Amino acid sequence: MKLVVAIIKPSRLEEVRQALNSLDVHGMTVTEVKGYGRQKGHSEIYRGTEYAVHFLPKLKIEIAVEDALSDRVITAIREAAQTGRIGDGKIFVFDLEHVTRIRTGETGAAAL
Amino acid sequence: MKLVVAIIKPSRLEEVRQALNSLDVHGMTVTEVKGYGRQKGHSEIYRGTEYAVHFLPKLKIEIAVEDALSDRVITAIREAAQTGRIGDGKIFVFDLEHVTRIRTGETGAAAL
Amino acid sequence: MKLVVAIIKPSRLEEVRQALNSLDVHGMTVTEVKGYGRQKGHSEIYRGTEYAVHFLPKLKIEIAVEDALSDRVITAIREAAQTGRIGDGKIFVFDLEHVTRIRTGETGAAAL
Amino acid sequence: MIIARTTKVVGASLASLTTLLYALPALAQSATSAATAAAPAAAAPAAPAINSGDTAWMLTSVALVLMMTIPGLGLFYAGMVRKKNVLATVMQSFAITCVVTLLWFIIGYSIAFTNDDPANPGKFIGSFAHFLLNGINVNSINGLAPTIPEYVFSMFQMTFAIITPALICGAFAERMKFSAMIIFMSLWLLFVYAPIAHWVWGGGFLGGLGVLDFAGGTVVHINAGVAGLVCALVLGRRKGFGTVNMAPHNLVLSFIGASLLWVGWFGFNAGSAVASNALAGAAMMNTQVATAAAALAWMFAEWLVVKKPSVLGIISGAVAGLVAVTPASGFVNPTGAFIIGIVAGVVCYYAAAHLKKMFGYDDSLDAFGVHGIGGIIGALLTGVFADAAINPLGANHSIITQLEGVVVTIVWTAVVTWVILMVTKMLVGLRASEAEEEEGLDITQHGESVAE
Amino acid sequence: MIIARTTKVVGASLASLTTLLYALPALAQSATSAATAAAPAAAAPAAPAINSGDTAWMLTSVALVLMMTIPGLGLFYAGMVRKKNVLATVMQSFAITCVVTLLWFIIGYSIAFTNDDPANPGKFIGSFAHFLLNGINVNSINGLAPTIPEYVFSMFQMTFAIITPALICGAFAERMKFSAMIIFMSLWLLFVYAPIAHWVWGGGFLGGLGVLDFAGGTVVHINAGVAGLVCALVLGRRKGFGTVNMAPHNLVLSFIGASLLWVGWFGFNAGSAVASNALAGAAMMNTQVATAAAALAWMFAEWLVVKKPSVLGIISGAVAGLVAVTPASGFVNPTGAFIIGIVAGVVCYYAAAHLKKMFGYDDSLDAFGVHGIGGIIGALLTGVFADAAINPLGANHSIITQLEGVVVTIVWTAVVTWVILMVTKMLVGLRASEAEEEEGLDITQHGESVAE
Amino acid sequence: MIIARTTKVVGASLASLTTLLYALPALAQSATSAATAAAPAAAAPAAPAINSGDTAWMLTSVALVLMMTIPGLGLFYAGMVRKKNVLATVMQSFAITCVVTLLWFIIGYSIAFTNDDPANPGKFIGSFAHFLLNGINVNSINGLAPTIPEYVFSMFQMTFAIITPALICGAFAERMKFSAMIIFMSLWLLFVYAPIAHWVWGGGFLGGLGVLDFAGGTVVHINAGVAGLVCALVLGRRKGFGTVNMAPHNLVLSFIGASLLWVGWFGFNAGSAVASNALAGAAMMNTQVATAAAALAWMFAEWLVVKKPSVLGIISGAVAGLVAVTPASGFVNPTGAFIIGIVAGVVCYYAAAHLKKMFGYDDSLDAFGVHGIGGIIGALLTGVFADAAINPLGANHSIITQLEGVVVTIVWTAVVTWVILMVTKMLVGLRASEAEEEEGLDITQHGESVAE
Ligand SMILES: Nc1ncnc2c1ncn2[C@@H]1O[C@H](COP(=O)(O)OP(=O)(O)O)[C@@H](O)[C@H]1O
Ligand SMILES: Nc1ncnc2c1ncn2[C@@H]1O[C@H](COP(=O)(O)OP(=O)(O)O)[C@@H](O)[C@H]1O
Ligand SMILES: Nc1ncnc2c1ncn2[C@@H]1O[C@H](COP(=O)(O)OP(=O)(O)O)[C@@H](O)[C@H]1O
Repeated sequence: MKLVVAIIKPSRLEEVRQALNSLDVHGMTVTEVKGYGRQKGHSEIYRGTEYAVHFLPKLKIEIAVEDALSDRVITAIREAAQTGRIGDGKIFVFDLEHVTRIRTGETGAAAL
Repeated sequence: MKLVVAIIKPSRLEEVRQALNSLDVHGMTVTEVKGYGRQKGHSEIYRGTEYAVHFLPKLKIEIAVEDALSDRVITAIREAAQTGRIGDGKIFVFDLEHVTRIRTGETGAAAL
Repeated sequence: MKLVVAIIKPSRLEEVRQALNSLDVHGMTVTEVKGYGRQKGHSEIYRGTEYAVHFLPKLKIEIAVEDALSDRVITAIREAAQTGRIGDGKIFVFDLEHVTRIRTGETGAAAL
Repeated sequence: MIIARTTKVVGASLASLTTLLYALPALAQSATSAATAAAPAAAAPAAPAINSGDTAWMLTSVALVLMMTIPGLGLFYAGMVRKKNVLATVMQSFAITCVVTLLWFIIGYSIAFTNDDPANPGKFIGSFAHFLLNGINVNSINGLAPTIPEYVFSMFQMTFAIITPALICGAFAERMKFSAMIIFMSLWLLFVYAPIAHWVWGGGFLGGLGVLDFAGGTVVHINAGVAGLVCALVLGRRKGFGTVNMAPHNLVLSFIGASLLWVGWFGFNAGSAVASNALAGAAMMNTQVATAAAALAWMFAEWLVVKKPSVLGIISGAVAGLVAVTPASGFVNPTGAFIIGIVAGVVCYYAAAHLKKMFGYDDSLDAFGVHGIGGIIGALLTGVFADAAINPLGANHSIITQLEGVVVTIVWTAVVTWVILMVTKMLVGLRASEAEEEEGLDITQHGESVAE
Repeated sequence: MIIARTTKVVGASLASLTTLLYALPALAQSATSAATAAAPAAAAPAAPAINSGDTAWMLTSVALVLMMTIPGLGLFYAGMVRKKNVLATVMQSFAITCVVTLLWFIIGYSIAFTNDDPANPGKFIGSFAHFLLNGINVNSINGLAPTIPEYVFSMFQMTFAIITPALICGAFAERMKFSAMIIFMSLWLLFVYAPIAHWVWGGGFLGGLGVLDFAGGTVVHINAGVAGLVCALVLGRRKGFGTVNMAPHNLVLSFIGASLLWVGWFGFNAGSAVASNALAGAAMMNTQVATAAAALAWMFAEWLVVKKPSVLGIISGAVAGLVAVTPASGFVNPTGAFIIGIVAGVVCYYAAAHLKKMFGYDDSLDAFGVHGIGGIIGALLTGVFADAAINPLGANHSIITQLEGVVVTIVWTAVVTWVILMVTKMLVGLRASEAEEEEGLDITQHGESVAE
Repeated sequence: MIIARTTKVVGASLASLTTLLYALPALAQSATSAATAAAPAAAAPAAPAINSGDTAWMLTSVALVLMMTIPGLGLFYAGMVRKKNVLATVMQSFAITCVVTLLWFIIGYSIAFTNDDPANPGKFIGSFAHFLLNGINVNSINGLAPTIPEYVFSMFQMTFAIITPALICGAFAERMKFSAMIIFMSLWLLFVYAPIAHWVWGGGFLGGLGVLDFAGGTVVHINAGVAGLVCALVLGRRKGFGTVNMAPHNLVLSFIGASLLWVGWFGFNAGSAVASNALAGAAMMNTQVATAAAALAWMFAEWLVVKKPSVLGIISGAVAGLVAVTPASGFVNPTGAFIIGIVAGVVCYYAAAHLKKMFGYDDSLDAFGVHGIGGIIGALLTGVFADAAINPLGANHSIITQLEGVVVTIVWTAVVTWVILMVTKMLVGLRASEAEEEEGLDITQHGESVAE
């Protein structure tokens, strides 16, 4: 199995969720993160003191999928999350050695 | 080494922590995340407008362990986190290539 | 490619960011996490009732890098994040199978 | 007949727009020449003398009503927006407070509440003579409030002038440019609020007709509500409206806001007795009873319809009740207030939860649904429930006269608000850019953000 | 002897439960027949005349005391619960405000503060004649407050009737069903609060006995505190009590709440002079001194015991001081208030931090520990420190008489609260389900949540 | 000449330090012997009689001014610190409220506002006779406030004594030890605030010289601002100052705080008329106009310089305006207030945003930049704009006399604040340890934290 991890713009979550649903992928875990990259941050000035805000709000989406599905998931995310502007984010793929469903104890693909 | 990652219900954290302690695992990193899966969310209605809340609060626990320990850790988490109701979560295992302890520079199992 | 993951003290973020910049690494993703380990937590007492706070605020930094760079990144983080006091954190390295840049669809090293 | 009569009145008031536009530059010019044969508005008191008790209550009322806007209304609205717009939302209330204060001091009070010849007050606008409060001093008394110093009366009225435009902000939340808002509100105060306040309270033609408005059903709430609706229509919906989750980010703030609105409203309604007496007491009791009734009415209606009573529901109902009882508070008895409250709670719930959807406009925080509709309910029912035993001035109450007041106000505010929006649009544009709206107004308009 | 006498009094008061239950349906019926030969409570003033200064202060006091409950108490409690229950907690204060307002308007005021024959007031309950405030108008004056309009007096008393049940909520926080809370509080207001208010202030037998309670030590605080204890015992502990982390989620909210309680309490205590005079000033000074003394006493006690002075400690101490000085505020001198404050701070700290643990009940936010215990301290010490130079009515102070008042109040409220809880349980059940409690009351009771 | 005269005055006031230190232990001793031939400060009224309207307004003012500190100032400051210090920041305001209350009751009021021989008041300090408010009762009246009970006057002055030290906290935010703060503030109240209040208002030499300070420009704001600057210099900068992100964590809190400061300030300024009359009305109008003008001036200045109008900017400007108009509020007319406001807004913006950087001290929340600078602007401009038509006492206004008042205050507070800091440092140290500062004061000083 694979773990597909996508860093996306917060406003694209709903589109990504729907795109995955149409692939029959109905599970994922989302984390609020801050991203740093090419996309410029901004600066805030409080009573004359300037603070550079380098990190911008992003969402990290993690989806465990069977190997076979991973390419389609990547494409689906890419299409749903793309705005074409800098800062759209990345998709990472990791090898996932083992999965267990806590409730039932099932493992492997059955646990997804 | 392995990285064991568990997505659990927030109310089970304390049980999981204690279960790991009894295995002499005394390190972990916890993240507040939102989960999407079989467990139904709910909807909130504000002045007649309904918003579906698909994502539910979960905790992600990450524990780096030696290979030998990983099965026992999985079992311990599973037992401590299980309520038997939908949404209990998953346990993922990844291969962990390298660990360093920042304070001392130790690497490998010594760094845990 | 590799994913280098560092758990650090929140106050060291700026140093780490600058250290990575000098290696020409200009992308990373940061998550607020809670850490449990050797570093003692504290307890809070509210009207006579004591609650042990085992988990301390940490930051998780994730940096995807080319294989060749990973050692230098580890060293740079270690130096920048080190205070020498318990709780400085860990650096984990994972194998990263695949990267896509959402905006352009580039993959591999070009996507970083 | 009522239609004919109303049309005439509306025509006359539209005509006054020209007068006003013409008169403004010539600040010292008397505008009352336009208002021949106006009925004397308020009898000049024989020997006015400051009463320290009345003054104490009115000083207090000023503090209470200011507290309604800052922090009250600011928080009420701020809790309902998304987190990225929370600072921009409180900023609106605070900046309006400052801008209106200066405009009121410069010329607003003069236009609305003074007359060159008090015995023969201007039908459409007051005097321009008290530019910068010229001629007002520690010995001045305004005939409209004969037992308190004019400084206190003018301050009291200022707090009303502050909250009215601030209410409008609910309609265009999360998308208006800050610069546009400042310009719009400045013009709106001078060309909408000040004249209408004059018509109803300052000696103008609506008060003369016998329209009853104890504390501002028409002047404040219908006025702001309708202006809000026009803003919502002209600005258009928020980006993502209907698909993106726009749930209130922190109703604890709205709870604080609604509570302070309620507490402060005692200054608004009981303060409108402009005295520390039993009428103030009656207004206070009416305010309390109507508010509680409306809050529970909304809550139970929602409980019935969507199966859960909500915090947003009960506090919205409370505000609806406060709005509806405003014109009635010094005319009806508590039983009348109770009925007004129940009607307002149910109808405003319907307006906010269903009417809006039906028509599809994005009155984001229901400035129209609560203040417009609630104000209309209150204005009309004042004509039904006014009780001469509470206030002899309400003896000749008539729902027809009330309706006239409502229609005139709606027409004037709708038309002039629209004109001002167009002017503002030409000057600086109305909406933040799409990218700014998505990033949030806190960062893009003000360069600030809330951490946590 | 005191025991015998107290027993008699308690017996009599329990008997009045029957009377009350019987009398309620027949709203117009005079209940005073049950109260033969009652001592005239408050001398009828010769020629009552409204004083505008007194009225101004009482209008202000109404606003201040309402602010104590919304947003004050709502925030004080909301900051101490877990985040998943924060909206449900403020909802309780707000909904109680609305429900009690209507009940007070409908019949509560009539029962508590009016008498069919003012010269011969009801020993146990007042009149049912003022249903819907019938017969009260802008000329009415209640003999208990001869220099202000009755509408104002009735509003002032209403704000006391609002905060008392709201205080109880601290005892059952984070677990009671919303529907159960509404029913419980409605019955409690009518069967516990209204009669006790009548006994002490409305002409009933406790005031007749000479029990001193300037602003509500027995009527408000002991009453609410003991009712809270009964609720905590009947409902049982929160799920996970003792193991799960139940630390206050945001003490900034509690800080705001405590501060507004303090500020508003001037209306409560100094307002209880029902006049704008030196007694009000003395009550204000006493309130301030006792509160500061108790806050610091709690803070230093905690600093000594657990090595750190805490925000929750100092604000809890302040509230304990406010509670304890309430009955005393218009009877003692500032030095007396100072001592009362120190005693209250230390003892309430002990009660909240240790007593509760000893007995193991889950009085979640210490409604009993602070209001019950603090109220008892204040009621008793009023009997010790009353100074006739401050208030001649306190000349015959006696700790024995005070104790009688305390015991009667405790017995009545404990018994009737228990009965009402049983009735409510039968009707709708008392607690949210375990799953609901775990998910949090915000979502499960109200379908809302706080974002961040 | 002014320098010579000022030097003399300063010398005399420094001499009084010795007097004070000597006199303190002997509480009953008369200190007025040191003040020979002092000008009678306030004419003793012929037949003082309590006025219920005046009293009502002053009771209200007490509530308003207390609300300025808790929760007002607490929130204003708390929103500007980092999240890890938010509880410690509100704790400072709350604890100071409690400590000052007790000190004022014990001896502060006596020192500042009473004199052994009222006809011949102490030049440098008042009397020690009213230890524990001894000798004050429900019939007492202080000649400085002849129409209200002395308890009310003493309470009113107490609220000023509370907020002044609390203002200083802005200068050493996020780093001072709690124990040190308590000790420092206690000494500061007795050795800095109480004497200066006496000099200006209590019959002392500065009032005698003709220094105009209606509501506390010197006594409160310059005093606190300069003390803050000394604290900032002595304590040094926060760890990481200039490199670490120290952005305000939640300006919604600061918005609430600033709003409540504004509302409460009506009690401060209009309350300083110590009567419910037209002068109070004028002070209220002046306060409102100056505040709005300063808020907008700061906002537009910032908009020009850094291209964005900010919430922190507009609320800071409002506070600067409130500060600057404080000494002037009962002397100038609204046009004067308007000008004062604009000057204060622009200059304080410059001070907070640029001056501080130039000198490099870490006056963290600009206690000096806003209160020190704003207070000086206001004190001096009162000498320019005082209008005898508003207040005949301002007829002989002189910027030179005002400057003397300013210089004397600055010198005394700077020197004595420094001495007290040294004493405190010796006793317990001033700063939290580096590790504590990094972990945050909430956890390390108070063992608490805000969840979310
Ligand atoms: N090397 C990296 N490692 C981990 N995360 C990265 C890396 N580079 C970028 N990111 C994440 O991707 C987000 C978008 O990257 P950015 O360079 O701003 O734009 P784009 O993806 O369009 O090139 C960043 O905000 C960050 O969260
Ligand atoms: N495919 C997946 N990838 C990543 N996380 C998942 C996936 N499926 C479920 N999860 C996580 O596990 C949680 C529980 O899953 P769910 O399907 O609701 O219940 P259960 O684990 O009992 O089958 C989800 O809330 C989500 O956080
Ligand atoms: N086995 C582990 N798995 C995952 N995270 C760990 C593990 N051990 C420690 N950590 C993380 O590293 C942080 C620092 O660890 P700690 O043992 O306190 O100090 P040190 O790194 O100095 O030995 C912890 O707070 C936790 O977030």
